[in-house]
Amino acid sequence: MFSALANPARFMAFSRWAAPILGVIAAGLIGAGLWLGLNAPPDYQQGETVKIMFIHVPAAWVAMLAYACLGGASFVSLVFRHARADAAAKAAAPLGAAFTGVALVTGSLWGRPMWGAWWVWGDARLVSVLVLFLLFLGYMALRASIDDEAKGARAAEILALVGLINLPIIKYSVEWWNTLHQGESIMRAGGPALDPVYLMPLLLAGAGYSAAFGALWLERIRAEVWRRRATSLALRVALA
Amino acid sequence: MITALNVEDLALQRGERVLFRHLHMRVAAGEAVALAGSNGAGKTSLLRAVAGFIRPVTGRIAFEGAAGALPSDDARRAGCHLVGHQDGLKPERRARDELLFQARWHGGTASGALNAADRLGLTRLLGLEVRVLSAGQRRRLALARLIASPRPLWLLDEPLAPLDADSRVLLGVIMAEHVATGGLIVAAVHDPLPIVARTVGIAP
Amino acid sequence: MSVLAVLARRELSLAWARGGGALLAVGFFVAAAVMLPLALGPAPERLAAVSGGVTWVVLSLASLLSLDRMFERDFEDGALDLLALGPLPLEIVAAVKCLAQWTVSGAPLAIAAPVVAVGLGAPVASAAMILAAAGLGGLAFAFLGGTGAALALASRRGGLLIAVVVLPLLTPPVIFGGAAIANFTGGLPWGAALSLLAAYALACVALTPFAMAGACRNAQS
Amino acid sequence: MTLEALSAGKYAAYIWPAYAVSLLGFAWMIIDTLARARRWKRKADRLEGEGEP
Repeated sequence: MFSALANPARFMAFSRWAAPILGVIAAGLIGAGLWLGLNAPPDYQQGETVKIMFIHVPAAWVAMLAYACLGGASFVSLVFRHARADAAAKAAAPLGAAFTGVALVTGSLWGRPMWGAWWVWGDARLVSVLVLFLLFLGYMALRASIDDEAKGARAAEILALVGLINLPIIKYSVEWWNTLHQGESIMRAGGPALDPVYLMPLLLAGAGYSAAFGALWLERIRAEVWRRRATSLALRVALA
Repeated sequence: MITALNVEDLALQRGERVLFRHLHMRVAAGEAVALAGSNGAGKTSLLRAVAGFIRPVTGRIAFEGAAGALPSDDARRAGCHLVGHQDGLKPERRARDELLFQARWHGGTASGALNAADRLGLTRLLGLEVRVLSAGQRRRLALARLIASPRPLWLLDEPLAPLDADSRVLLGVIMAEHVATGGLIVAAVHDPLPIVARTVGIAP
Repeated sequence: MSVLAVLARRELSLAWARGGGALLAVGFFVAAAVMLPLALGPAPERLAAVSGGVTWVVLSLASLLSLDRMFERDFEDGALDLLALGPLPLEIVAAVKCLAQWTVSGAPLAIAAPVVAVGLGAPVASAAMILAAAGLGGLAFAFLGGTGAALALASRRGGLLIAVVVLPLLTPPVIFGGAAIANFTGGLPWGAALSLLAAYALACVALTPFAMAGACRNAQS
Repeated sequence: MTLEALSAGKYAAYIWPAYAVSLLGFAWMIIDTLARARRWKRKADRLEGEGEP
């Protein structure tokens, strides 16, 4: 699988079909998940707002997944100096930022009726997602501010690895901080005790969001491959 | 101790542009090589590649010692001087502090550094801050570490540019001595070097 | 004199000269802390409640602001090439730079921190705790900040970029240090928080030099 | 059944904006990604055609 993706022609041939197929799968899974979710009975505690969970929690999951992909691709690029791994890292960042953004806004809309505030620092997971959002922004800012593409890529990769090592510690420290100040966690969703009537649609939507990320990621890598081809061709024409 | 530098089938790239391909060059102990080429041909890049800063696209750069091949990293850390356009001198520090640091960092001693300063006519200037020195005086201060901390391979990028006629002659004498004692010199130049040197052309 | 001592002497002297040394960092720290009562009003109980946390946040900003030229000057004037061709690996050079930065600006900030916190209304008994947390935290700030400074080398904009890149990474030390101070003041167990802060700072000292050296090599290439 | 599912009760003011934001997020990602891919593929194809007339 990996060696197949490493070959440029094979990658383009593979992703040409894989991206739209994943997209269709994503649409099906998200549709099924949301259909089940919207038809689920109101939660005895949260009432109808439980419906926000099916779009908020998967977005937060995929945001973490996107950073893991960003870090993994950066590692491959740094160690094996592989051009497509760098394209993959670059392509994952804006998607991750978009998913974190969606998770933040939906989380805020979920929290307002529950806790009476648009933003509750007591929700450790939401705070982690906020820090994750800042990590994505930092990555994109660093990459965008370096003119030399190769140097920008390398610097961004190093940053992504530092962030990848830090991310579990950040998550742990935020949760630790939360228990310290809160006494008990007010986070109730996504835990193992969730009623199957909510768990099923949540998992379906989560799988669908992941597939959607996969499809968009592949397509963005394709765009990046074409962009690089176009820039190097343009340079060759200009120098010829 | 480096006794030879081998550049085999080297290609270098800056950004998207390939500077040159298939460069072969061997520099043995006691040899001086002048790199010739137009602006932007890649003379500075070649020197920086030999110093280990730029990774070759293809080909390799290898160092030999008396006992055979040397690990590149060790050879560069212990056996190589690079004097370029940027001299690494801090304007607000005194010339003496900068000279002593550069000399000791490359393995020289304080007395060696002061002797080198004497040889290059810098002794009177050592108490001054680097920012008040002229371009030629700064270049001489940077060149002083060549004598102060003996290393076999000298990579010189336009070493003559800011120097006056007398200093050029002096640098020629110093380079000749270095070559005579088994040193290696690779210099990027526009003017001819003041010593006997083989010319290697750099072109795409 | 060993090469390590030669390098340390140079770095200390440069760190001291860079931006007026300790004076500027401490000046910023105190000036920013003075803004707080002006914004919040002089009510002592309100100020005392936030004194520890505010001291901690302003401290992290002050440590970040003073290090944006840490690698940049050596990069611009070619000294970084010189350092790379010396006997010690760039990883060590980077670590020495950060330690020098900490000695020159982190340690004075740590000494100023209890003064500022007590001035804002923190109990005098917490001074030793704040000193310890600020010293350890400063180490983490210096090494993470140095990583940001090295990464920003190849870029067009320095200071602000470093802050955007580094601040999210500072989450753990800010949490651990803030908790140590808050728990101590509140009479709660503070050992765990301080140990976590120390562990994080040591991990930064051990690991970030590799990132800094990689970033420097990248900028030089 | 469907109508009942879509009646979000008194929390509708929070639920539908949340869905709208998610939809907007996905729409932006899809449009931006496809537009990028199209633009660069066209450009690469055009330059390739110029390169070998």
